[in-house]
Amino acid sequence: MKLVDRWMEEGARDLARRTSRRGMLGRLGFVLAGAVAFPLLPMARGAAAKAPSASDPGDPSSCDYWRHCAIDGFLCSCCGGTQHSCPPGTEPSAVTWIGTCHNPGDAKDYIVSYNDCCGKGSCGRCLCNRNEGDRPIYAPFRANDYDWCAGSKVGMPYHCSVARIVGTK
Amino acid sequence: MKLVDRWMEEGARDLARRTSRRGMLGRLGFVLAGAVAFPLLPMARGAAAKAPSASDPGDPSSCDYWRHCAIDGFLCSCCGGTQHSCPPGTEPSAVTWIGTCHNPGDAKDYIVSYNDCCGKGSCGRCLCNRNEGDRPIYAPFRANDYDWCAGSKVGMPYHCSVARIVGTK
Amino acid sequence: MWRAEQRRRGRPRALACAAVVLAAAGHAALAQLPVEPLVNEPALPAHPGPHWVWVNDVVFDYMADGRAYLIDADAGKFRGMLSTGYGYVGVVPARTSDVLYSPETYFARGTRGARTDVVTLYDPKTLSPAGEVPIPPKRAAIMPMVNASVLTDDERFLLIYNFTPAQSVSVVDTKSRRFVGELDTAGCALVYPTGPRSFFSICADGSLLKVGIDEQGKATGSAHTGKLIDAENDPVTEKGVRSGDTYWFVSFKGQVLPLKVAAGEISAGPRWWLTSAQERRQWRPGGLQHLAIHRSTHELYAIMHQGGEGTHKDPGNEVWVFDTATGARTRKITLASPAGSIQVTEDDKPLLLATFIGSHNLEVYDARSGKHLRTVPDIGLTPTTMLLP
Amino acid sequence: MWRAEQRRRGRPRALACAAVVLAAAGHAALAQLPVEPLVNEPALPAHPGPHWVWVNDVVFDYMADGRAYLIDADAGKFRGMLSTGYGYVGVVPARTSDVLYSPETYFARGTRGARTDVVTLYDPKTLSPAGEVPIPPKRAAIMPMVNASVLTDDERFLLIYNFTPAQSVSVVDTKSRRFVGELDTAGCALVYPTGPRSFFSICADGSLLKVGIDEQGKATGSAHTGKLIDAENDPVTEKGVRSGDTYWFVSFKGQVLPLKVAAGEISAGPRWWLTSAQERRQWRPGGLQHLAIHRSTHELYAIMHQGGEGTHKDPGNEVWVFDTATGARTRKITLASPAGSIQVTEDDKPLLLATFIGSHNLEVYDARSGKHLRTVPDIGLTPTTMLLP
Repeated sequence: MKLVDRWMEEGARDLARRTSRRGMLGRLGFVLAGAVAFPLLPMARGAAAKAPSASDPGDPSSCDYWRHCAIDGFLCSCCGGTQHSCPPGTEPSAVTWIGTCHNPGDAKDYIVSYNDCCGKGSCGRCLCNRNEGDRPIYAPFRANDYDWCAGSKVGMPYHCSVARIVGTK
Repeated sequence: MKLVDRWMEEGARDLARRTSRRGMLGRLGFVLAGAVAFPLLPMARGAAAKAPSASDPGDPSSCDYWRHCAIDGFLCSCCGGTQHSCPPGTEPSAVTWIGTCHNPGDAKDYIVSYNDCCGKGSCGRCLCNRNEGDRPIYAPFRANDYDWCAGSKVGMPYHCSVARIVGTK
Repeated sequence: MWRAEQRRRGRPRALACAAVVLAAAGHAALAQLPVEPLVNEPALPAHPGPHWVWVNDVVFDYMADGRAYLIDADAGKFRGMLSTGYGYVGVVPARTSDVLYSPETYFARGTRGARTDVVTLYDPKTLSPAGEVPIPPKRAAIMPMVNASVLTDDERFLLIYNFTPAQSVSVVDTKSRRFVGELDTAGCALVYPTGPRSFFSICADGSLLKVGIDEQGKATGSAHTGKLIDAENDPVTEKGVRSGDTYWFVSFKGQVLPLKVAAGEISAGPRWWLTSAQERRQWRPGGLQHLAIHRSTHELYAIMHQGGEGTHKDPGNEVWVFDTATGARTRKITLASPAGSIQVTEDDKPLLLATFIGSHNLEVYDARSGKHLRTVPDIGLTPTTMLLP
Repeated sequence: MWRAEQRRRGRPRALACAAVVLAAAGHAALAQLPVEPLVNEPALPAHPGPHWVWVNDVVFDYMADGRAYLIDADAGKFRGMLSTGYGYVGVVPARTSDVLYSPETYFARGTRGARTDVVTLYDPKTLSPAGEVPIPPKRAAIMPMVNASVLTDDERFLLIYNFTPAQSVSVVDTKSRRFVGELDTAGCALVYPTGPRSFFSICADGSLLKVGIDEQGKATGSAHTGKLIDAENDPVTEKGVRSGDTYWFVSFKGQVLPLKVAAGEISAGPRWWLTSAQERRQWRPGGLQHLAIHRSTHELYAIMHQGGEGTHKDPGNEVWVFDTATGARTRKITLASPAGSIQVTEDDKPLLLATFIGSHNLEVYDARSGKHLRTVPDIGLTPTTMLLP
């Protein structure tokens, strides 16, 4: 469920008009972790979009998808990428932030890495903001208010975020 | 009456959601005329916002204001300027496009000059698009699809448009 | 939904999800999901299928951040985008080479400071910049329209309309990837290719300026036609469309002007109306890219609305389809939402694609039946023109 | 309305208006309206009245075109704006001089190419750039927050938080208008002034780093406090507010941490709660700039919402007001729409100003009565923080 929906539920009457896609949360940052623990695997070409399956249920272009439990940004699955590939012409951030998400398909907890894809303007589609476990930016490795593209090869400009599995809890 | 309102009248059911301020017309250009006939008066400081009067009725921050009969852009009256002054930090375009508008207050026709104010990002408020008398851009002096900021001291970036009286018909 | 419920119970943490087992017990035998590499998307086709489209966006409220979006209209999917700078007009796809040309403008400080105009060359397979050609900072700042920047028919030269307000055309040699000069088109606007190395511009007096180009990108000569357009009383819009050696222009009131451009010469064909005399009292064409053509069936598509003089840029709720061979209207398509821009794919199961600068959606219709097939949402802030890659 | 009717009759031209005389006959004796010069707006006050406010906008969808908007909350008027580049955090008004400091980032090609970071100096009377100080391209790319860029209390140095991810502070000398160096704040974030030439940063381990600055902008020394913050279990947000020698921080769960910063030393005062034990089960503070303070009445304002852990950035529908001398809640204000950011003007008829990154409006309330006075519409795409000029 999207945060904006929840706000609406909570009774803001004229929020409906405002929290259209244009009236979005506009969050910038990301929970970093594991730059050492989860180095990037060698870049390969050829990501496959996830086929729905019993073991990995849900739609990667939906904010509700189980892997998005700690994501914050535009979903790359809506931007020409997938849950683990950057859209054409964008570069992944070398550092990454992680969350631990429960997969209802197999009842396991997975460690999910939320790399940013960088070097073009904001994708602007499927903004997803799930804030659990976030800490203030004085705890950078757990704070989701940083834009990690700043550390990428192409610098600060942020396009979208992926949600790939890097391990199990 | 705003053009977007008219479109809605004409029966686009889901236009309401779309033609919020965020879903605007986004027109760029302007009917040029009179760069020779109506040279800029020496720049003075100190524009007064128009007080409503019987002889000049209406609200300069409304698209309906009589002087806006051929304007196209963000109204400077909503952007920190007035109907004949540029907002702080912006530069007027040296060339200008004009319309002839009927003043219901005194039943006279006035020649109105629609200078652009330039050098900052789009103001984004009070977009007003009234298209009468416009011609294609192969007739530049009557076409409202040019951005005349391009010829201003500070160049192309367009902020808003004024609507000042330069004569009577 | 579990998440919303959790919120209400005050147990929103991700790990708490583990407590909500749902139907997971039934999947206990499933293998663990594998670790996934972080990858780039595979290369796109250099020349995508006929149902992909580029949607340009000038982003009128935030003009420093213009874009072009690549959409697969069959899948309803966003395939990628280009970031294209201030006051963006549009991308120019090439037919004969693997490159996208994009005339772009940048300011050293976003919306102020030194202006730099370039043609960025993008690799259509990766959507990454593959090169950059500096051009004079004269590119016309105009409402986006297709004939502001075009390739010659042989795709050797990219021609870019300038307005300072002096009118000219910048010429970029696509072979050497260099700016090679400027052609004077005083009094005339835009660029309409007429052959391998020739084009016309439309002049304020209603004539057309014919220009030929040599191997160096210089003019081999230029000449005016007679007055073909009534710029005063019922001008044609700049949004003519081309099928082979014929351009189809339409006037504000709805009269069609066919222009034959064979062999470097230009002649006007017989004019005809989109509307009957009766319809003409109410109906007009209008929009930002209000005409489209399906070449193999010689069908002309026009956005129509009810309105009078001065409504030539208004969107419409209907698209009327005409047989250009006979001038007969073959059908009407009722749109799901008002459109200011249309495009028709050039295949034998054509799609009618529609958008509107006041919308954020791309609408996809079966061009034959008129059936609304799908909406591709959230495509830009102020989408302008569409080009087929 | 006459215009709409004209449209329907098919006579939309401006000149046709003359035919619609309306009530004009009665005004026949009125003098003709004078020709008007084209002018610039008169100079704004360098230090506007207490009810003006800067609203920063990161423009999340179009981050190359960031802005700061100057609003007169009494008149409900937009007075002007700054165009401030990529990933904008916010403007830093000065109290003792006529200048606005604005740390800005630009890329040679909008969203790609060489990065340039500068502090632009704006004249607050004209909102024009009056100078530019290059700084290292290290400015933290973060969610906008006030303590990312601040002036020392004597306003001699502008301090800018860097994160590359190495943490440091860039120092700009406001007298020489030059970058004079970088202070190492490894392990600690943001900049909270504590005196004429000193500040603290908050460290990941829950301590504070105290730094003094000399006449050259170099560190005179630095030292850590003990652990004052429980970063693990119930961290305070970064959004502390200051009244004289005291900062007021609030934890995720709603516990207040007063920090006394007199004479370069920092000590924690007695902690207290925004909520009763009963309220705490449902109510939490939250938002992007969720605290504000009215110094003369020592009132702390906090945005409150109903939610559990992980909701510390959610907007709220209520603002609760506390007497910081006693910790007592003095009143609740019910908002007209959810707010994530608030500011209170520092005068004796204070306004409560509220906005939300998911809204486009600035809401104006009487801070005492809580009465909603007005909405200033169309202020930005994603408004973030507010600063009093």
